Formats: sequence, C-alpha cells, structure tokens
Amino acid sequence: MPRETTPAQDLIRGIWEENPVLIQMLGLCPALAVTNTVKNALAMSAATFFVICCSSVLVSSCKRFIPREVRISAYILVIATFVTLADMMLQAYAPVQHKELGAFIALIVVNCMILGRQEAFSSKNTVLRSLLDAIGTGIGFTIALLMLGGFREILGIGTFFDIPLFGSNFEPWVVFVLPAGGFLTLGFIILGMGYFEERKKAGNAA
Amino acid sequence: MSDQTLFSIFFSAMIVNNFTLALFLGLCPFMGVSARVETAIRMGLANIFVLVLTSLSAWVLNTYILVNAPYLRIISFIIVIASLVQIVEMVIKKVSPVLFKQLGIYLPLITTNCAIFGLAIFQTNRSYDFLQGLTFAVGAGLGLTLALVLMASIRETSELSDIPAIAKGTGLTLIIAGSLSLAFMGFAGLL
Amino acid sequence: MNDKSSADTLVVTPPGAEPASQEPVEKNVSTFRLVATLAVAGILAGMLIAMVNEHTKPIIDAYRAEQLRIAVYEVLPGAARYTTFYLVDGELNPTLPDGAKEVEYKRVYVGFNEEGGPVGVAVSRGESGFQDVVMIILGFDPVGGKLTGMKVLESKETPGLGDKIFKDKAFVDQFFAGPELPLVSVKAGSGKGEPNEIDSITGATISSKTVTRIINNAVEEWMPLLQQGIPEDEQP
Amino acid sequence: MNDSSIRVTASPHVRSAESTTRIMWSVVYSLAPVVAASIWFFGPSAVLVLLASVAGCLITERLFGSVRSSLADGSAMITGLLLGLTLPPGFPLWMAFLGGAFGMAFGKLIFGGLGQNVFNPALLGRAFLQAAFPVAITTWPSKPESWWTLQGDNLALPLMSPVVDAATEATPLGNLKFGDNPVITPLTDLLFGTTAGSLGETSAVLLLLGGLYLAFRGHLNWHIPVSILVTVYALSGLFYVIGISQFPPLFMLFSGGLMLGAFYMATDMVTSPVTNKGCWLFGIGIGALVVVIRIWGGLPEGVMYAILLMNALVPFINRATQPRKFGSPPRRVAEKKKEGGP
Repeated sequence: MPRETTPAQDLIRGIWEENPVLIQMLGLCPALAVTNTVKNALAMSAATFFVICCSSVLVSSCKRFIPREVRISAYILVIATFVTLADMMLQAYAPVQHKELGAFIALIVVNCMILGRQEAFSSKNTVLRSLLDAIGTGIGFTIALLMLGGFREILGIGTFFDIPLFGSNFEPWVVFVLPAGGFLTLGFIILGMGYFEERKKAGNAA
Repeated sequence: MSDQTLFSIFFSAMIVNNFTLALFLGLCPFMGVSARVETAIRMGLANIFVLVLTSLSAWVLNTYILVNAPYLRIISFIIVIASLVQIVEMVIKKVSPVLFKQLGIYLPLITTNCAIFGLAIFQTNRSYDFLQGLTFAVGAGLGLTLALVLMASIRETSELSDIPAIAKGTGLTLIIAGSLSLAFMGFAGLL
Repeated sequence: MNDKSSADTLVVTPPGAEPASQEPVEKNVSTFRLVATLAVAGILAGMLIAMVNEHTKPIIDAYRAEQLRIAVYEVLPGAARYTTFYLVDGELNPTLPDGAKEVEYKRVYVGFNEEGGPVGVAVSRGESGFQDVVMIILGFDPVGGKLTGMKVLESKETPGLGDKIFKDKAFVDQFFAGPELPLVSVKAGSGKGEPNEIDSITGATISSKTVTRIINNAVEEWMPLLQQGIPEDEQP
Repeated sequence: MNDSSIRVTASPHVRSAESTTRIMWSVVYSLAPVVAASIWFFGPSAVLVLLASVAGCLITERLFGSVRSSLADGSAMITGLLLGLTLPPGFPLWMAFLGGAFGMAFGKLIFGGLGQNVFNPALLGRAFLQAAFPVAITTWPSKPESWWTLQGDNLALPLMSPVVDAATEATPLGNLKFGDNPVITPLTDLLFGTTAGSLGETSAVLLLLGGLYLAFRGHLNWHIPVSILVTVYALSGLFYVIGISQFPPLFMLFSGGLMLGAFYMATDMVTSPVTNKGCWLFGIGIGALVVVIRIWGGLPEGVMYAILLMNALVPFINRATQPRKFGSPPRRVAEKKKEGGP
C-alpha cells in the first residue's frame, strides 16, 4: 500500500498549502455570507469544525459497510445528521449566534469542502488519519474565516470582537459589512497572496 | 403564509437580494462554470428547472410530511434534492439524449450547489405557500442565471486583456463579483 | 467543484485496493444491499437527531417563549401579565379550536395591569424594508389611540445605517413616548411638534419609514376589531 | 535606418490625426466650463475635492499602472475629474482620494489598464464610496455666507467621521422624493445650477454645451446620450401622465446627474457598446433604469447605478449585436447547420 503522506502532513496540509477557502475556493458561501464580524466567523467555523470532524470519523470507520454506488448519498446523510445536531445545539446553547447566522448553519450541509474531504480522504483512510485531515481542514477554514471576519469587522464597524479600536470618531467603511465587501475582501486577500507568490517566484528566478 | 406579494418575492429573489450577489448562494458554479456565456446560460437553465422542482418538493415535505418532525428538515431536504437531481438526470437521459449531452456534466454539480438547498431552507423559514414558493424559485433561478451570464460575458471579454499576473483567475473574478454586487446595490429599496 | 477537490488531493490508495471493494467486480452488490444500507443509515441518523431534539427542544422553546415574554412586556409598559388571543373566525379567542395548528392563526397579546384592567395590545408584523423583511412587535392602546412601544425582532437592514432602527436609542425612544396613531415620519428636525411625528434617521429614510409603515398597517388591521372592545381576561 | 528602400512596419499603416491622448485631452477641455462653474458655485471646497480625487487617480495609476499606461494620455485625469464632479462639495478629502484610488485600481488597472476595463472607473469609485460612506456622500451642505468659506467637512482627518451637524439642504431630487414638503424645483434653477447637489451636476446648460462640443468634434457617440435622454423623457412622461410618478419629465431630464452621466460617463468609449445598435440598447437600458430607480428605488438618484449596471451588460450586448460577416448566412440558419440540420 503506497503511503505518500505522513500523518503530520495530513494535519498540516489543509491549514495553508491546501487551504480550503483561500486556495481551493471551496465553501465560499459560508465564508463570505457570515463573516461580517469576527464573532459570526468564529461561530460558523466552530459549527463547521464539529461537522467535518464527526463526519470524517464516522465515514472512515464505516467505509467498510458503505457500497460504492451509494457512497455519496451516505456521506450526505452523515453530514446532514451532524449539521442538524450542530444546528439544534447552537440554537439551544448559543441562541444569539444562531439567530445571527440564520439559515447559513443549515447550509453547512452543502459546503463542498466537507463532502470533498469525505470523498477524497476519509473514505480511503484510517480513522486517525481522517480525523487529522479533518482537523487540518477545519483549522484552515477557521483561519480563512477569521481573516475575512477580522478585516471586515475592523474596517466595516471599527471594532474587533466587539471591542472598539479607533475611538468614537472613526468613520466605518460600511461597504465591508455588505455583500459586496465580502467579495472585495476575499479578492484583496487572494490578490495579496498572488503578489507574494509573484515576489517569491521573482526571487527564486534571480 | 407570508404577507409578501408574489411580485415582491420574485423581484427580491431575482434582483434586490440576488441569490449570488447578495446571499452568496450558488458561488461554486459562479466561480467555476462562468468562463463561457453558452455554458453559463445552460447552467442557469438547468438550475431554474431544479430549483422549481425543489421548491415543489420542499413544499410537499413541509406541508404533509415534516409537520410533526421539523427537526428532520435538513436531512430530508438534502436527501430529496440529491435523489431529485439523480431522477432528473435519468429522465432527461431517456427522454432527450441531446439535452442530456448538453446538461450532462452540470446536473451532478447542482446537488452541491448551495442555491438549491438554500432555496428550500429560505422558503421554509419565510413560510411561503405553494405559489409563493414557485415564484421564489423562478425568481431565484433567473437571478442566478443573470449573475452567471453577466460574469461569463465579462470574463470572456477580459480573456484578451493584459490582466496583471497577480489578478489572473480568481482574484479578478472576485473583484468583478464585488463590482457587480456594488452595482446591484442600486436596486436596494426597490420593493 | 467535486472533481476539482478530488483531483487536488494526494491519492493515498488506488481504488482497487480499498477494503470495501475487495471483490473483483463491484456490480455484485445487490440493489437490496444498497437500499438496506441507506435505510439503516437513515434510521440511525433519524434516531440520533430525534434523541438530541428531545434534549434541546425544551431549551429552545423556553428561550423563544422567554424572548417573546420580554418583548411583550417591553412594548407594553405597565403590564403585569398578558394573555394570547387568537383570531378565530373573526373573533378573538384565548383558546384554539381542537386540532388546530397554532402557527396558522394570527394573534394579539393583551396586557393587563395588577388590577386586571387592560393596558394595551401587542401584535407582531413583518413587511419588506430596504433589504429584506423587517419584523416588529408593537404595543398600542386601542382606546387612547396611542403607541406604547416598539421592538424590532428581525431585520437585515444595512449595518451602520438602517440598523439604527433598533440600535439608535434616540430613534427607538420616540416610540415609547406615547405618540398618537397613525404615525407620520418626518425628516429629523423639520417636524412641527405634532403628537404623531417620528423623526426619521439621517441617511436611512427608507428604513425609518418602514418602521412607521409597519406600525400603521398593523394598527389599521387590528383597530376595528379591538375597538369593539378589548377582550376581558377570564383568569384572575 | 538601414539602406533598404523598402521599410517593413507593423500595421496600422494609415494613421489619422486622432489619438487617445488627443481625444482624452479634448474631453478634459470640454469639462473646463463645468469645473469652473462648480468652483463658482461651491468655492474653494470644489477645488479641494476635485484635487483630492484627481490625486487619488493619478497616484494610483503611477504606482500600479503597467509600463504602457502613462499619465500623459489624460485618461487618469478624466477619471479623477469625473469622480470629483459626482461628489458633494462638503465631502471629506480623504474619502475623495480613496474613491479615486479604488476606482483606478479595481475599475481599470486590474483589467489591464486603459481600453480593457468593463466598468467606468470613476463611477465604480463612486459606487464604492456610496456603499462605504452612505451618509457623507448624501450630505449636501447649505451655501456658506462667504464664497471663501469651506463647505462642510472637507478637512476631516483620514479615517475620521465628518461632523454632520453643519446645516444641510436637500437636492431637488431628494426633496421631491423624501422631503416633508416636496416641491418641484423650477426649471430655471435646474438649468443654471443654483441648487444643492454634487459639484458637476448642478448646471445642466454648461454640461449640455460641453457635451455638444464633444459631439461636434466627433469624440463621443451621440447615439448614447440621445437614446438615454429620449428614454428618460418618454418613460417619465408616460408615468407622470398616467399619474404613478410625481416627477415631471423635464424635471427628470435636468435634475441630478443625468446630463453629466449621459454625456461624459455613459459615452466612455471603452465601456460602451461597439455598434450603433448596441449603443441604442445601452442608452435605452440606462434611461429605463434611471427612471425606475429614481421613482421606486431607495435612493433619490440612480444615474450612477444605471450606467454601472449597463456597463456590466456591455460585453453581452456586444455579443448579441455583433454584425455578421459579409456574405455569411443569418445566425439562425448558421446555428441550424451547426447542429447537423438539413
């Protein structure tokens, strides 16, 4: 059995190198829709983290019993179950955040990132490695959301985690908490990353 | 039942709260399949079709089956949507092989398109009735198509421009999307 | 997007070496087994969800009821308790007909003071604002024709601008100062001191007008019914 | 030079006296009366706001523009001037600068510079400002007593709010739409610009003159402004006559940024359609959107959004109105053949 990656790589890969949002452009819907404040970004990340870890563990431990023909349906079923659980628990224990995130909690089901990890990794690997992979992907997702949420909240509201940063006279750039600001912020981040890539390439060539 | 008029539901879903540009639903095809106008139009039409079917099924589920178990909503919606897409795929394959060839690759993509699932959830949360749900689905579908086609035609023209290296691909697409979203803000309050 | 994600991933095992498909031909899996697997999975999932639901539902319901209670007391200052009346066949009724579903009936919350006299009526109503539906609960006194309070329950109005309809204390306080109905929305500072004027928020005229419009429409809808007499509370 | 008598050069071989630079500078000249009028009406504030937005555009172009783009062609100058003319006189300078920089960077340079952008950079910059600072950009200060006094909050520190307490006035459109005592501003005020409004949108006469000059020189496609103005007049006239709008058609034509938009923004050669048929579609679309947004929208003015939205449609319009190659069959027939028809 060819083993091309070490467990450590499983964990680290998803955090930056294959960051689900910033590199692979997966799970953009939640990444843009609920990141107008850091708090919302964190709540969304936590719910997604829970779903992806549980799904990966369950899928990798049950892969033996799932016939190939219905595997996608089975994964969706697993994911939907955990999303429902996350939804209910958030509603019960963090009702304010639940109200803020609204329907986008339910929409974790169709986050392609989660289904992608099940199909590409958990269905073929051991429980431990699938868990590591899920944790890595989850952390990568969280980092991306916090970057987006931080940028948008700091400029758009003038606060970070509800703590005012600039004093009362700051003029918030409302656009960044609006949908257009979501696209623009992610665009800025991607452009910034592209800029560093180019510099690195230029540096290597020289 | 919601108090909204059909016109305002339609207009809101299509323009003012455009699924893609304001709610970020259906971003995967928006980023992925929006390089050619023809493809974008077909993808949009396939989406409208599935959206309408989804709206119908979600209404049936909500009205007759999930009344006593609303907590099974997410799981039943996603199962119904997944099977629906599968059935549509099979039916189209049988009935019109030409259409199947044209739509073929897009249909499976639709299952994980957040717009479809989002429609079912929003329709439920806003307690739309049968007709309101249908209007919502058509409006949302046309809105998706509009966003896809605009994006595709802009990307097609930009193909020949000297885009700076750092902006090639996703960077430019996101900035265009942001600009479109800014422009669509002009419709705010038009309800 | 699917194909992209799988293509990006390192292939760890070739498909043939998977434990699940050690049989040479996968087509041997019977339809029965496919259906059975999904059915078992579905039943297990359903049971798990139902169990957690049993646990969380009371918490969620209690929270919702508490939120509603707080909102009703907030918009009906002076109320010691309130009773929910449902609109059944054009009449207000504290109970629903047998087998009727609660969500299908419009309702008002009538507030009573310590002595059992009616203080006012609270109703909730949603209409489209600048972005999406704005949901409001408002309290008013049908006899005096005055508003007693207003609270925004749901709104997606522009952050930093339209959301002042519930964040700007000066704007909200106007609704608790007992303005006369129907309300008129005027530009801040240009009012003539009439008792039914509400100063709108600078830069968020539409959102401000939405609030007054919703209140006026709600009052208009319920007033005729309530002027025939506010229902008395049977319980002490 | 080598001694060969035949020179090999790349096309084009026939050069007209027209060049981008020439056209651009004549646009700048045609704006001179409008700029002068805005300074006449609004005093030093107008100068400062215009300078700030021009500086935003020029500096961004210089810093991030590719080698080929240069400041000398005047296009960055025009973007800056046009953006400045759409801003209120009391606008904080740091915001005007930011708008110029945003419009230049993300409306133009990211598409590869001059000639390749999709959205009008000045308007994109303004749309960004409108979304970012909705209150500041709709605050129209009342005229100060002395011409020399600054209007409003030009000098607000970067990132800081302007003080909105200054006395304000509504624009004719805003007043008619949201005012407590809506009045239809008399036509003479609109024509000569004695109303509140953005720097460049108050005097309809001067804008018309500048536009006519450009059209006469052949630097703008007259199809576009004509189709916009005709559509606005006809549509708003219709709605006014059947009584569902309170805006008289002539008021619609001469108020707000319609003249500025129709002559200077919509006609931007890069972001308007190629064919005349396309231009008519484009103009009619802008006109219709202006009327719809002004009458039913959440904002008093819709010219900027109308043009941006139609900008987004231009690639599609160009596709749809592509003239067919001489001698080729009409498109329907061609498509049928492609699908393997008889």
